[in-house]
Amino acid sequence: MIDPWYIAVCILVILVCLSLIRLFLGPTAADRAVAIDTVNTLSVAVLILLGVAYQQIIFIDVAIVYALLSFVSTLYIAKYLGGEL
Amino acid sequence: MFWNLPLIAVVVLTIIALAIIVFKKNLIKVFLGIVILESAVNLFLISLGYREGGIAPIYTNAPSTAMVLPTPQALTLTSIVIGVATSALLLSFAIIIWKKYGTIDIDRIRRLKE
Amino acid sequence: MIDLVIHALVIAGLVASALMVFHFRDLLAAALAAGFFSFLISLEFYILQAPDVAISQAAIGAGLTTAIFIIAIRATTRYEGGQP
Amino acid sequence: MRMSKIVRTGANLLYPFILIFGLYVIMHGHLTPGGGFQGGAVVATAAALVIVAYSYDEVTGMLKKTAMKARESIGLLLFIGAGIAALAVGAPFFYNFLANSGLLFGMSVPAGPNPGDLNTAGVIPIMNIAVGIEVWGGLAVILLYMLSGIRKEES
Amino acid sequence: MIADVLILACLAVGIFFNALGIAGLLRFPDVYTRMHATTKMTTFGSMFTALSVIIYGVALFLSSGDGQYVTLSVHTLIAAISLAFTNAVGSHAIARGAHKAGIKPAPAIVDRLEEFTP
Amino acid sequence: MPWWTRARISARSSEVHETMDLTSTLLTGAGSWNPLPWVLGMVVAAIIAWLIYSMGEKGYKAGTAQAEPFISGNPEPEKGMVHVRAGNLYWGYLEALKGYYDRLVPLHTGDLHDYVLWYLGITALFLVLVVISA
Amino acid sequence: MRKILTTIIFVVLATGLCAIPAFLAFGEPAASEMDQYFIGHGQSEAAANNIVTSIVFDYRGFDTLGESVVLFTAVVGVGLMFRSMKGGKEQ
Amino acid sequence: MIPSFIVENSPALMVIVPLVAAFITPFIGRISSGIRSLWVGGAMAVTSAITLILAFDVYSAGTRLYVFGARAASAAIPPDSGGIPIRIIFEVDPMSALMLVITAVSGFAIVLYSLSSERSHTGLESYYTLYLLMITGILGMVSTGDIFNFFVFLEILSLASAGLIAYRIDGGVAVEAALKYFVLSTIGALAILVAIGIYYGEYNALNMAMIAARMQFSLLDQVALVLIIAALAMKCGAVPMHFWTPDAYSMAPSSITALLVVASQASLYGLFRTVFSLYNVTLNAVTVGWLIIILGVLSMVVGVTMAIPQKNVKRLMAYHAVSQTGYMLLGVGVGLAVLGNQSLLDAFGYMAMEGGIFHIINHAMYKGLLFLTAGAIFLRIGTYNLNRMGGLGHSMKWTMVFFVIGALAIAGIPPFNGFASKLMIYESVFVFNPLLAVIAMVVSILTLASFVKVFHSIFMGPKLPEFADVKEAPMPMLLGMGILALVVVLFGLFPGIVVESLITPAAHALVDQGAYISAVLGGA
Repeated sequence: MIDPWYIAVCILVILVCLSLIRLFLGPTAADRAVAIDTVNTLSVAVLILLGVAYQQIIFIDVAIVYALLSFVSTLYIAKYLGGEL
Repeated sequence: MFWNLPLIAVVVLTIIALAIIVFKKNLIKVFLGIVILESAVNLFLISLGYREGGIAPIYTNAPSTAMVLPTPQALTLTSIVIGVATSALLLSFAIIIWKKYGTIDIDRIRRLKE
Repeated sequence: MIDLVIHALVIAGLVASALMVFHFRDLLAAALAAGFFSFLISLEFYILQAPDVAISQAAIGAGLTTAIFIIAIRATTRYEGGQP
Repeated sequence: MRMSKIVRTGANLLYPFILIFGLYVIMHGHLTPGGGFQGGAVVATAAALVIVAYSYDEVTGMLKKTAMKARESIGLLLFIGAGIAALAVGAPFFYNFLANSGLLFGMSVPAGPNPGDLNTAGVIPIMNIAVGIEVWGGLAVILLYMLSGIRKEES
Repeated sequence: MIADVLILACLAVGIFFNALGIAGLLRFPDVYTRMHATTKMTTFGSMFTALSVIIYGVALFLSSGDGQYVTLSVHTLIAAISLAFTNAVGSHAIARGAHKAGIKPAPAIVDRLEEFTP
Repeated sequence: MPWWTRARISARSSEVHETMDLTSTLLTGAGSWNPLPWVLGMVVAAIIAWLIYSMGEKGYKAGTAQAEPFISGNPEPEKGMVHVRAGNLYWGYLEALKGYYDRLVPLHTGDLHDYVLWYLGITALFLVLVVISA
Repeated sequence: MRKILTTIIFVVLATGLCAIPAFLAFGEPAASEMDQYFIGHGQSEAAANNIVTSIVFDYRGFDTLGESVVLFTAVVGVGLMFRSMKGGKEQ
Repeated sequence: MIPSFIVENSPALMVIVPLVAAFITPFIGRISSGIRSLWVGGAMAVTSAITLILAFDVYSAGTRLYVFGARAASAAIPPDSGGIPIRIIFEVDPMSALMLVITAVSGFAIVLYSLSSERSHTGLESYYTLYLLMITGILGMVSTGDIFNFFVFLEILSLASAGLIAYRIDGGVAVEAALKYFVLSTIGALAILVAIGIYYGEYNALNMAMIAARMQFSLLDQVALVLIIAALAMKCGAVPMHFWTPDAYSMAPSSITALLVVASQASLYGLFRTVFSLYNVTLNAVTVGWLIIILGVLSMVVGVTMAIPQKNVKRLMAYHAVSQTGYMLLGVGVGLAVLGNQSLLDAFGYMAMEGGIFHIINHAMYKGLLFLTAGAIFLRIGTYNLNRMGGLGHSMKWTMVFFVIGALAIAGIPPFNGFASKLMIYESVFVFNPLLAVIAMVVSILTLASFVKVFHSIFMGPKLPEFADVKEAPMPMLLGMGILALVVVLFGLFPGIVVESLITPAAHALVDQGAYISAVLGGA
């Protein structure tokens, strides 16, 4: 029996790779920023699930760090897009 | 062979990064290439230390059977910080060059020759 | 087996985003692709059981490096080879 | 220019939270993943959050470049001081003289898997704090300098 | 047993919504609609996956009495909360930035932001 | 006595000139070199030169018309004008090696890409040579 | 000409780097005595549960000092770039 | 007389003192500039003193080990670790000690010089901080016995040098030079890091002695060797990877240029250390030796021929630096090429290597002196352009004397030190391959020719009207130049004792891999 956590992670990683398509296509920079933002959200789920799949509780810290910090780079992008930086 | 995937990725990423450095005219693009090169080297170091079925080298309540090798992780931490220091200095050079020359095109940053 | 698939997917994403950095003429998009690359390499470190390195790559690579690249793009120019 | 009120409020709310989390990462460096660099980077990102949410002029009032540089130097001095202290004890540079000594951070660890105790690892937590302070100051001051580069161009 | 079912259900819901979000990201016509899809769906989906992990931790704690599973749940909760917070603010900032950058929502008839910001 | 000194002296003991000052004699593979006689010779040469100089014409006085050059009555040019500037030195040498310089100087393009490519190229060349010869 | 040479350089470099995946096995390190020592003794010697931290700050602490100094150097260098140049003469 | 505490801990102290001084310098600068000068000069003096004490100790008592973080040196190799040293070890053998002497002497002389040469510039706190960090980088690079530690110090050195090259940002040209230098050195450092990873993956060790003991010269080792020697040859400015050298040397402040010469020598040291101590006889000595010889000959010829038509005096001197690096590569390359053959090594190999190594110390001294004189001239007349100079000999007599000493030394005119090392190189290389010796002599003649040109156009001729009120360089600058000139003259007058006591031990330590390994690993 395959671990359900792994299946979930696998599907989520596929979704991450799919959003790469939008990063590639996105006509404007804003679309790409949206793609990055989406990936940031998904990645937190991926990191949490992988941590559980590895049975390593300490790994969840990485997810928290990523959730808190990816947001800052998003803000920089948004500020630059708005021409306010 | 298939199991060497990260090491193959290291080779591919290194070549892509060198191609970015050599073929792109824009300084910032070149610096992005350097960042990718650094990440590729970091990936190389980390994959050297991976051991099949090993867990992270931290003693917690998790069952400790075999651990991955810790030294490459320590080296990579050092390398990452060196990487960010490098890119900060490089980018500040680029900003000054933009101010003084009005361009960051490598073809036109050529006042020093002969 | 299935972790191998995850592994392969992440590495494919790495190579794809590196190629995107090569391809984009819009430097902002290239910086975003590099941020994506940073995230994926952090995930790869995570998969290779290096949480310390993953944290530092996530914090420094995905957070601060992207930020300083964007500041540098703002201070210089956005498009490679002039405005399209 | 400052960003919208929503962002500013969010930044205000998140700033202490990120700081606390960064301190957690620094202090638990010898028990869980993390340590001085990672925690320092997290704390520096909190500074980056404030920098991005407010305008540059407001930020320079809150985060002073000189203070950040001072933080960096003090962190490094603390770090190298922890090494020199070993020389004072009569051991070589960087000798972990506090480990297993029973003093501050000097408890010994039982072998094998265990959840760990904060009061262990000798000089490692001290060095973690030192490096955390240093990285905080260093990364924040890099951001501030680069933003000042933009400002100078406009004026 | 109930916990297993709950975990699997939450996981399934989470992944389903995430997939919907990505579909929206790929298929929708412009920035604002894409953002509409991704922000809501992926936040919701990721919260649900986090919820499944929380339930997992609580269930294991109740069955084994081991404190570390509480840590798992609490940390996951922190991650989920910070995700909810940051994602909302970040999306708001991107939308505002895109609007300021001159990307107008094409089918929109009323643009209140345009009216209120000089 | 350290081991290397012993090894050296035993290897070359036959060549050591006992009369010369050991601190300043340099033994090269084929002979020896001592700067002190050279300096001594130069001092002697300087003394001889001074003697010759002191035997010269005593009636010369600086600052009078004696010191002015005779240019067939033409006015003496400005001092700064007669100085040969650096760009004019070695003109003939550069002219003779024109073909060489025309190839060498354009290599220094000042282009960062060229710098990186030369470095990578040398790495590749070394790689081929070292791996083939091993 | 230049393109051909560049291509040759890249092919040679790629071939040379391919020695890495060809001869280094991923997943089973060839030798690991030093790391086994760290894993086995790090907990008792450095009294830290996180072996990576004990390497970074204890066994290889001097490297970490160097790394902090690198960051410090970068900060000083960036400060030198963006310094205000009032009241001094420059070239 | 000297406390044993200092002697015992000197390898650590020589890194600690400049580091602590560098950390505090930014605050000291806020108080007053006089205190800052005192602080920096004092810190540098202490560093030099400790370094010289260490070097003296090494020369008199043999190789020194310093294990960071272990009570006893034996604790570096615990019994369970399979004989691998697990901690960072500083291994100072006579070759390292030679480099330490060079760094100490030039570093002290240059700091005296820059106290007055840079007085009126902005950003001086950063200048001195980076200066001290650069000294730290060089000292660490040449004394470490751990290959990853070498990489870290190399990075410190690169970042500090890049920041200092860009010090005069007004025209932007200096930043361009720094950018080129830094991009190249970053790529080179990453190549070295890949090589370190290869060693780690193969032998699971980071200590250089341990890697040397286990070295097998497999295909991976060959790749690593190439990555390291190409990167380090680039960093020491060997043709055809020298393009950054004239840019960086000519655009940096003169005092920094003099130190950059020492930094290049440190890279050269790394190259020799890799080839001799890490690989030694396992590598195909003839191929690698000839590669280094060819690099050296190319450097000599291209460097000197490119120098002759230059109009910028510092650029000219920078090309000469490239050319002189060629002599060192030639001398040591010849030693490497005959490494496998003991009789040839005894016949002329050691002598060639001694010549090359002697040239390292000579070059650091006289090239530093020349760059400092160029800086003194620039301080007074504000240009580097040779076409606009002339007649300065009337007003800058001491500078002229120092310049003449340096120029005669670099050209290899007999009583000065350049002649001694070049003589050793000529005679031994002549036995190896006469053509190489002839090329070396021709290069020496061309060097003399180009310095005659420089001397004529700067100092000779009547006093030019635009330089009527030029004064002599200030006293601290003359003092800094005087120290280096004194060393040049002394080394020239007493080459025998210098070679016997400094150079020969260094050359033997470099060749003798067994001693290098057994110093760390014990009698193995």
